[in-house]
Amino acid sequence: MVPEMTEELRANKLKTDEMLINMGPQHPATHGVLRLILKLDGELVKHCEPVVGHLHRAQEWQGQNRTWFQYQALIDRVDYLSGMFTSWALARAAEKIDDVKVPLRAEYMRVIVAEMNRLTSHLLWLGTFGIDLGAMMGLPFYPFREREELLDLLEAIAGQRMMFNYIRIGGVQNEAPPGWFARLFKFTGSFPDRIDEYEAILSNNPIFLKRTKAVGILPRKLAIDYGVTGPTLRASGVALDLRKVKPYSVYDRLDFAVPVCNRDGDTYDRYMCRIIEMHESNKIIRQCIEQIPGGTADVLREKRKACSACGKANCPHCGGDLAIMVKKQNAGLRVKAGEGFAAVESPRGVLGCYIISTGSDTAYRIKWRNPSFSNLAVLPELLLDHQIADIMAIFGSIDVILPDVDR
Amino acid sequence: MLGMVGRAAEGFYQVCRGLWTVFKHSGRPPTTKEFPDVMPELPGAFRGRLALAVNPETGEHLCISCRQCERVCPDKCIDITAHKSPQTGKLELIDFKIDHGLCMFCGLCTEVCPTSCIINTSDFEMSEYSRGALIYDLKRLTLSQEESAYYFAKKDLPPPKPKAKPAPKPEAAGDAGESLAQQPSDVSQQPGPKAEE
Amino acid sequence: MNSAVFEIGKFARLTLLWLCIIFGAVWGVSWSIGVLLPAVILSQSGESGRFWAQLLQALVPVVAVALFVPLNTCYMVLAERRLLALFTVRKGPNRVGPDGAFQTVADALKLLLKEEITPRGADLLMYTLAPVIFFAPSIIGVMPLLAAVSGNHPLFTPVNLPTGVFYILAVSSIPVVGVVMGGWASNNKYSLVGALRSAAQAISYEIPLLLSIITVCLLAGTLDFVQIADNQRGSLLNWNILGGGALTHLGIGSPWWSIAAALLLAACCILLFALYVICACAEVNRTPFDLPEAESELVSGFNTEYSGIKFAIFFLAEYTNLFIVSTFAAVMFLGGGHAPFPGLEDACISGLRGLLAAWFGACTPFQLGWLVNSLVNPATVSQVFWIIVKSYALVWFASLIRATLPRLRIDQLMDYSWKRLVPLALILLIAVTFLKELV
Amino acid sequence: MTESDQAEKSSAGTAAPGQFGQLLSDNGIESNRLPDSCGVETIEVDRQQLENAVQRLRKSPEAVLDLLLAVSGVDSPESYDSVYHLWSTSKSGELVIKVRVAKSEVAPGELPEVPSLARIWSAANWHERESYDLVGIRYSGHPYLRRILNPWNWVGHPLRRDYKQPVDALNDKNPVSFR
Repeated sequence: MVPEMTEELRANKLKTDEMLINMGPQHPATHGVLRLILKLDGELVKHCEPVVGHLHRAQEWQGQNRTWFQYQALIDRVDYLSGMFTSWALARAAEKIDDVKVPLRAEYMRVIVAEMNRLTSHLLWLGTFGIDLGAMMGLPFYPFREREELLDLLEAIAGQRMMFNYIRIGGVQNEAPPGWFARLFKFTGSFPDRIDEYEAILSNNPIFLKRTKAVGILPRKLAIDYGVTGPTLRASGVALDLRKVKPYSVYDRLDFAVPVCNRDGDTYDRYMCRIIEMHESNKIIRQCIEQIPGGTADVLREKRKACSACGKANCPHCGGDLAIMVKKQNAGLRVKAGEGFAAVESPRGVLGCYIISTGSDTAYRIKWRNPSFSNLAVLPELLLDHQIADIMAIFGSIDVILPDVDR
Repeated sequence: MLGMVGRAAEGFYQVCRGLWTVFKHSGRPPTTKEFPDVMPELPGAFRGRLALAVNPETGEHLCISCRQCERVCPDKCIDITAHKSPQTGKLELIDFKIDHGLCMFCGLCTEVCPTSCIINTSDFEMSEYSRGALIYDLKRLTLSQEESAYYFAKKDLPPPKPKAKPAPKPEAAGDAGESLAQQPSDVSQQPGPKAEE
Repeated sequence: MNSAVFEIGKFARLTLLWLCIIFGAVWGVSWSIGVLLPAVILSQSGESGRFWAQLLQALVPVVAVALFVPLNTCYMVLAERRLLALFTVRKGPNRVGPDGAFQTVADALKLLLKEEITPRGADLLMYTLAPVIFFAPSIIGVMPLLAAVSGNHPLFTPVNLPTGVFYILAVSSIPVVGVVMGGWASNNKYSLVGALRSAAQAISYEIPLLLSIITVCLLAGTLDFVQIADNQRGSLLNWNILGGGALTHLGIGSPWWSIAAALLLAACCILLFALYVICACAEVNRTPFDLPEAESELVSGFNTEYSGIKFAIFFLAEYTNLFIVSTFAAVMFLGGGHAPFPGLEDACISGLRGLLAAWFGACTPFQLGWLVNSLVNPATVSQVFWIIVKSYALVWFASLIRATLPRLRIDQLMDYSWKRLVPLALILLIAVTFLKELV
Repeated sequence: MTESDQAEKSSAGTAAPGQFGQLLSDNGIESNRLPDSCGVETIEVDRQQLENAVQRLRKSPEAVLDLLLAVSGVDSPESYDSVYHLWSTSKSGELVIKVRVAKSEVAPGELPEVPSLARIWSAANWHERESYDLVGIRYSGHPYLRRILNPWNWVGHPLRRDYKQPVDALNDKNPVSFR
């Protein structure tokens, strides 16, 4: 660190040196255990190499050694902020191979819980993004307050706050408890105002704009080249949202917009994309509650009671669409031989699951295509010639979850 | 020059707006949950510590030693010791061990249980000073009759049918403990792998 | 809603409790050392004890500061945490003592007891010296403020410098040396970057800060704290933030240009105050400018490697610095110890006095009055009260800023200083000089 | 059983080429159609022609398969597969490309070689590193083929069917342990 009195210094030539610094794995702002090997020239980043794998838990190996039923419980941990999506991707891939038709009511339930989970994920991102930018105290707590309400709701339906284990192959785990939909509907009514409050603090703040505008510009071509997906890609001007492009589940019945920025995206655009996405998710939840067949839980119970005597498999009132799933049938589930790739639009991008099944109760090979993995790969390109402070702004804006990278 | 002043004024206004928004929050009720003083209200679906329920009415143990939970557990944290009763020829539960240090509270065992015997309670305070203390045996796992009734009501589970057994073969909690005491050799012959910790 | 009001009430209670502790302790000790003990010594040993009596009296400011600084920091840290909790809809520390009043005391004790770690390869001398160098200026910086705070009380006249402003400005640029030393000696790259940032920041924000203070001194015409404060006697309109009395000089028959100049001067002074607040935040590394210890980038900046008592000293000095700049602003801009509406205050005091008289009048009016007057001077109480209210209000405002604003980047920080604040400060300096003559 | 069925099917290659297979054969690149994976066209490409084929698929205006979603290494019973999932951002096309290296071709103690796509798609970089790490497929021409999820001094490729975890992998005294 200390330049010695060399010949060059004596000859009045200023000698400068690059500084090699390890940011992480133990660093307050690397969102877990990312290690960045940085070469700094003063405050400028000249080279960056991300080192991942500190959280590797062999999730793919476990997929080959656990039954489908057991594995479903494990993979919520892959992306712990949006566990619904990992379960959903696995369920969709297995259902595709197995040709399972999911009851419509279960599809609606899936969309509702998934969008709630997207909200919780984005809210947590917003709070930590504030921390990354140095808004240490105020901002982080307001999104967490709303997230807490959503997590309470998810806990009431799934049993836990983060490791939901709710979406299953063939349906969902259980029916919503009485009064749940009413609570959720009430929350969605007040939520847009809360988002406006966050925006009042951050969106137009001159310091925030200075820190985010024209920082970490991700050109469209580069984004596609790196396989970046999700809001990060949409902020760079590519309208790739699976919910619109390849509608799955019941997304084609819902009216929502996908925010796309029409230029090369910078940190601010990625921020804005997520803020608008929260509004849209809120809208989706409201529509789902209005559209869900069988009505909210209390109504459904009445309906089921009314026609419980008929006992027909395709009863227009109780059978088919109103059923969610029978829990116990899944324990010994076997998926047909075959292979398939299914993807869902997780809060971070295209979350894909590639399954090769041989018809036994475990998978032959499961490969996860995690959005964070691809999104993180682009980080060295984004950081080049930016300052130390921008590392956190950019890294925060692409919203990487390290367990999702390392699996 | 004027534009710069305008921008500065705009920035100042926006900063003030942010400050005001934050300041407004000081008039809002705090969201802190004072946990040890005020216990949280947990939903019925909450997956807390595992426990074995008894029949709320008769008090007989609901476990039929079918080992479904043991088989489905992803962590292999359940260890059931049972033997075929020489008198009745039926399975008889000797010991039921759950290593809560290994359990990840996925709730799969409660889903496969045919008699709704193993359930997730709302208890989440289970810290211990050693890992060994986290291994719960049959006695610690079995709920009382009142607790079972409470959880059956809270979780909206169908009420268990009384065991239609001609032979008087009580399997209530206390009796199970007695049978454990009577046959210590059986238990020691089959030590669970986690029991040694 | 009710619970929110309840929380605010708790905060007010905490503040009152701590004010009683701080000023009770400081005043009690000062009074016993400066008045009681010398009197006892003189009465016991006559002339031969005069030396000791005078020595004790000279020690009063030192003892007062040594007591005041840690106690005040305890309160400030607690207040900041409670306030941030209020702003972020939480409760904050509420376990130790009544409403968590002694949380910071417990924290301080914990820090004192913690193991002290010196990183391998650290320059031990520099590493140990850094907190001291960081801390010393804040203690000696409080001293001249004492006179202003206590309204030039006879006990504290020894530290009343005729060039107090100059003294504080000179002393306040020393801490950065400690920061650079600590950052360099830690043998940690984060610390080094933090220290270098701190040096750059301190240099660039000192200039607009100095310029704004110089402007106020021009307006007041003196460098003496007590005089600057006294010049602002009267009402709110006489405060330097509103042009230092320019508005009150106006009469019915004043020419239009005089009115315009006075209004402009007031506007300039408000800007000047804003400038001062920004630069002061940067000087004491408060939030929008807390780059030297940016948590999310540099772990903890220059004090990453410090632990135990050394870290505690850094912590202490940082909050004392914040208090110094707040009190400085209160004296320079906000009228020092003078009430915003003296008439109202007098009415209140006389009303209170009447109430007290009615209350105690029956029993021992004479003894009570004697006791009160011998201990404290009512004028001093008012003085101390107002200056404390003003400086703590500024401290609270800093908490609000901390709860809201994100952090600047280092190049933007420099840009902001050199391209915006320095020109603005120069313009204001010239403008105020001219406008002052016009009024 | 079923795998061998699949292998039979693929070796027969009787199915008519799909949209993308047709496109490739129009351009003189051989491809072998495999049974569709859940309705998505799946082709097998010889490893010598892989780079050529994906370049063509990426650039040609009919296909524009410009998004490489994932590169998965698979340890099949008969072969080591490298599976590429291609999507298009502007069209709705999807394609699965498989490159197979028969196990009989691979000498014991050596890794199967597949040409790297990291020069064509930056996305392939990390995915190929992962596939190398877990399944042990060597991507020739990769700029930085190094373990990514496992520690750099790990021995073996954990997702191989014949992988045995070293008994003392968690032992502190073992120089290759990752503790």
